[in-house]
Amino acid sequence: MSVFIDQHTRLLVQGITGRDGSFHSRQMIGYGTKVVAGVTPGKGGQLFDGVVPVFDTVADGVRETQANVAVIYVPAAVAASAIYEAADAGLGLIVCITEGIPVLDMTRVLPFLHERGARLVGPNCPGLISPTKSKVGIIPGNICKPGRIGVVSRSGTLTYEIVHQLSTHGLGQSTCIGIGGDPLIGTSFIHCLSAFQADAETDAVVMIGEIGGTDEQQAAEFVAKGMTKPVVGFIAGQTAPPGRRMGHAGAIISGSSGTASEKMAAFARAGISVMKRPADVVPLLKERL
Amino acid sequence: MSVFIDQHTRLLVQGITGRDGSFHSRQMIGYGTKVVAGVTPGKGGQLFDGVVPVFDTVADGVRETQANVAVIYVPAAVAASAIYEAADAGLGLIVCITEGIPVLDMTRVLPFLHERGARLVGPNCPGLISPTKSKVGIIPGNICKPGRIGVVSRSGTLTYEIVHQLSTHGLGQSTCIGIGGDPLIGTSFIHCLSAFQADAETDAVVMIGEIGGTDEQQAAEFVAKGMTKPVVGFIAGQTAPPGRRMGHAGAIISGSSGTASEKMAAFARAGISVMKRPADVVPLLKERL
Amino acid sequence: MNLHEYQARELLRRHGIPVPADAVADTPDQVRAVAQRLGGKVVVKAQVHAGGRGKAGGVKLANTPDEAAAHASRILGMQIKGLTVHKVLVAPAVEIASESYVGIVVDRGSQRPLLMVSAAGGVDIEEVAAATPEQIHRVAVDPRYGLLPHQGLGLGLRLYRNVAQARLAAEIMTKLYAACYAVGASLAEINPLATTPDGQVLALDAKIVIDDNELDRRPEIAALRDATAEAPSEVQAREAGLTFVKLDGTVGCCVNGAGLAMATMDLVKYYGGAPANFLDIGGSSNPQKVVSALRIITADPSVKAILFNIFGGITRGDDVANGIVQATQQFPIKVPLVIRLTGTNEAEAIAILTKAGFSALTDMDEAVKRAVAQANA
Amino acid sequence: MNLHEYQARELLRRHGIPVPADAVADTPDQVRAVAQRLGGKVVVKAQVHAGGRGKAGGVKLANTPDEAAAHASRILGMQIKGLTVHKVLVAPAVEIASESYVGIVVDRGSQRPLLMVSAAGGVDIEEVAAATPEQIHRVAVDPRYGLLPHQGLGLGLRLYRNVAQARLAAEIMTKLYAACYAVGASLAEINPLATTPDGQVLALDAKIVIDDNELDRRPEIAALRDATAEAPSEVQAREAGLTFVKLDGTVGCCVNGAGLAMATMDLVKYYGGAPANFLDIGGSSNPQKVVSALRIITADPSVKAILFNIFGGITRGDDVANGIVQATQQFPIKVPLVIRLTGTNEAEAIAILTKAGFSALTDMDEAVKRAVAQANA
Repeated sequence: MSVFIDQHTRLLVQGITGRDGSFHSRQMIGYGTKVVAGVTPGKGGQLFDGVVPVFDTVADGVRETQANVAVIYVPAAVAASAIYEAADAGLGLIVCITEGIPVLDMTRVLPFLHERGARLVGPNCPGLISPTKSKVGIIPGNICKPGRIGVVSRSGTLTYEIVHQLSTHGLGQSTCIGIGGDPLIGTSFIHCLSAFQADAETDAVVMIGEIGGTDEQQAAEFVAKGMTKPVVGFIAGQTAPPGRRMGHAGAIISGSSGTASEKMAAFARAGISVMKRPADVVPLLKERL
Repeated sequence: MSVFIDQHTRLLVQGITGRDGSFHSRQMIGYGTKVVAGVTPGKGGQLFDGVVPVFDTVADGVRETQANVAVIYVPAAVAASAIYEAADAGLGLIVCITEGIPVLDMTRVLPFLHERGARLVGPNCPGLISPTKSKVGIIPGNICKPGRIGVVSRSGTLTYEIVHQLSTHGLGQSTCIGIGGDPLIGTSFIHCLSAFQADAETDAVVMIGEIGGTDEQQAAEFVAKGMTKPVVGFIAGQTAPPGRRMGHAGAIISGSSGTASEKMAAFARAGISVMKRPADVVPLLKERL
Repeated sequence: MNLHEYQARELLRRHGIPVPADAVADTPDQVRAVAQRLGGKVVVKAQVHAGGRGKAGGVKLANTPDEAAAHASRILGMQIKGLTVHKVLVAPAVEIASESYVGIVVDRGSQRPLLMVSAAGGVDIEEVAAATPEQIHRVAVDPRYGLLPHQGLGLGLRLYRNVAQARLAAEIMTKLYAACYAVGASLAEINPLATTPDGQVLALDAKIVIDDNELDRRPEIAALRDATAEAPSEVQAREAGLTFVKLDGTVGCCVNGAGLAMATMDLVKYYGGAPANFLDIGGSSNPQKVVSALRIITADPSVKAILFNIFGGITRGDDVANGIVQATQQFPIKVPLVIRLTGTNEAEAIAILTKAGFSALTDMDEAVKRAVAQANA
Repeated sequence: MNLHEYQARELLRRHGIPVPADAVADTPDQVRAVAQRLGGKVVVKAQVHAGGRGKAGGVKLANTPDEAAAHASRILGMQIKGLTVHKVLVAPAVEIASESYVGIVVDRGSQRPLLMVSAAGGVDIEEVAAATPEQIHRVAVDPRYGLLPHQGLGLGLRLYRNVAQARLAAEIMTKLYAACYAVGASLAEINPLATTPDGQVLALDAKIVIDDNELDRRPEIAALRDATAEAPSEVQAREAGLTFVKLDGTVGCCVNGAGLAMATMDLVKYYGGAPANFLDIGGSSNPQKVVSALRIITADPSVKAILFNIFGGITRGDDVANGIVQATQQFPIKVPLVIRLTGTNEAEAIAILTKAGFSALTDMDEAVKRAVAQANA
């Protein structure tokens, strides 16, 4: 087992013929992901790299290939539409890599997904990887190793940094999930923690948060009440000034709320081992395992 | 028992100080309905007829009086808003008497109700009456008698005509429900038939349909498959020309669909006794009881 | 309320849908002038609220302005399905590569606006639905989200293999959907949605039906009503606040409530008569409405007997009785009057009628039988 | 993107919200002319992207045009929270009966637009929230239905006992909500929403923050950006496609990815240094972006050392290395450069850097420690 994706994942790529879509589709195929369909309106009937059938619509692709997961690499202007389309085609897991979707668009997209029971990971996220089983998104496969640590993060390269630490010290991962840096996202820390808690192949979880919002505080409450597996946490942005957006649209301290220190305090109260720096992840995990 | 309303119904009247609302509130109170609250924005704090407290909002009224059913007498221009407000205040049954709500407004109202699990009866309907228990709407109480016949109808005065036939021949009613003459309504024949089938105090059902749409055909299928109690049916509009709206916004034959003859044929196929004229109701019911 | 084609075209144009330029005219000379201005071939189309205009000879192609005027002189004044043509539309004749159908109707089953398209356009969509239903593609739009881009494109691809044309069609669908909510339409159709040899996608004919319940809040749409296109009795009835539909029989009906009115008409037929009209005086009980109703019914020369069927609920019997008495004081009623009246204030009503020399029945069947007998006498 | 008050007022006005007439000016003479035109008392308000303008002396009441000009000459050029005032708003001084707060913010918790009102207006709403949270009333609007009339009226009745005023407030809320979606605002506030002694309800100050992700599709809103109101280094960075925030420290940071950039800054502090900036070169790996980043960082005189922290994923190490080498060819870098680089094309990158005389580390902690040591040296 692993979380959300595994060797049975049959992936459909929205925007497969685009610049990013084609690059990452090749990476995913190279990693061993079953990329069964691509979608680009007007290119239906073509074969991507001579192998993956391309369809005009997601509905066509799902019908013909029994794809069960979609990943989205289309430009921001049409990314919300792509999410609607994937959910409307009945896909239960939709991973949106695209950055720059207006937050007001997400206020409408999220209830649409909720009504259909579809899970969105992202947007503005690096996606997921279950080492050796499946990679959906852009997390570099070579830094990951199969193992029993679950990783969930709002960030991209910071996750790679921490996963790299894990892998080089022999701590492989069950699944790594990048939930995205936007203020409104489909899958929260709690959804992932809950899945890791239920996953027989996960022994401990690394949670990588950042300034902005209160997701980490809520996640900490969840950990305190609902988790038996050890959790190690990090918060980026201790030195960020209030009121300024630190790259991610969601990484902003509003007034006095959403600061790194309040999040770290919530972690500590919930029994989460708090990393002071990325390099702490391995010693803290080893303490708890 | 009875259907949808009974002696435990605690009624809130939206538009209680208006012309229609005040007239019918007095009628309902006179009939014995527990009218516990009224709503007219700006008149909060007053007492209607010295008895019923008036509130500015439905939420206030529900909180203060534990009302569990709303009836709406406000003008068409604000009737959709009144339905939203009642549903948002958590009321599970909302009866909208008002005629003239644009059908496109209803396309948005209905999913709102559905999401909250609230039942709407109407709009453009005479409401419900459970003789001697409760009257919600405008059905004249004096023509009804308590008994074991359920009546469900798209019409107003035609229902009174038929109920009058029943009462004068000793066939009292468990509940009479006017579901309304609009093309989009909250409660269908099937909902009512299903409730009558489940109601221990109902022995047989009279269903009064008319031209337009296919609700009666679907109801007939439901009767054939799901009902053990006898049903007697009438369809108004055998002489109506196609393409013309016969008063009710929903009473229109579109092309060749929605005719009285196709509905009567569906009734007959489903084992529903078909009345040729209103006066047939008593002999047909007596045949089946 | 039905709109004329020229009105529907203008509304669609205002919502950004590509519709060729056109003009409406009510004389052959105007038609000639418009055809001259438009240049080239034009089509002259009768503006009446009836389908099958083409088959009836109400749509003609003209190669020259003079030919257009000649067609117009034949079409103007023509009767199509009982309606007189007062106006024609003049539009450029467009070279057509393909004809499709796009329509939105409020669907009772799904309780949503239903977007329907068919590559078999230019013909009656009901015929397509009957003969080859698989040629019609549908999406029930969730109005909470509106028409989503992939839904429009998906339907567009059902019409055109060319993705650029499919996108144009999708854009038109999005605008048609927006137009429905903006103008309060219960039906909006483009038929045909045409492609031209150079790849344009154009709306060449349009039909819009406005939900009557929208008119109060949309005075600019209500102003589009063309009273000359309706039966004068129906215009009168509407102005008096009555719901009235003219029919072919001899028994004039005056009833309170739409369902009871239909049931009364049906019972007239059941007893061998034929109703002359549907007439609902509504729930309120205003004697003046009864007077107006009688004025409209008695104006119809085919009416041989008048049947009142009143089941008093909100409607008070005494108000109706007073209305009948007032009407007889204002104008002569030359045909027999059969009155059935029961319910609220029945006793007062009967007293009023008796005093004025009328008798009233309380049983519906009995009243209908008598009225039919009088009309057939 | 923050809008100035005068821009926000104009947007609200265009959405039908009652906002008193005003004008923006950048010289005292203009202010005098505007005050003359408006007549009577006016208020002169500094237009900067900072709260607390009143406390800082940036908002002044003037009884005469000359007094207005005198205030303007003091306010123009003033520094408020480090920002220079280039423009002032001149608006009529309105007689105020009461001051409320109305705001909409996209709420992460409910994932919806949250409409908030408080009868305690005219002050910082965060202070109200902290001191008397029960004075703030909230409705999380479901964007599938929009702000429903009863929701607006319910909140309006929280502000005003008078139902006519409550309806006016509800109408303003409906328009404010529509404005949010129309302009792409992640926050829109009216504070104060004032009543006048004669019963009007008016927006006297407005704050709108536009979601940066909306700007591509709303060029008319993007055009409202006032580059003079931002730090020049941030304007440069935005134009180069970089995400950059100026800070007060001495270690210039150049990182790929926002999370890693924050973690790098934090680690600088952890090891006793202070970051001079947040800088994310983004996911793409374009040498030119690295050149621009170095140009911006080196322009800051407080930077004593520059730290690169690159974890190559999509970003290719060789592209970053080439960018560093190109930069040193284009302009002098006078402070020490500490480079940490690992991941995609690491070997190629190190070869390029070594050839150009740089050394590169692969461990983040090690690199940060060195950069801090260099900056503190």
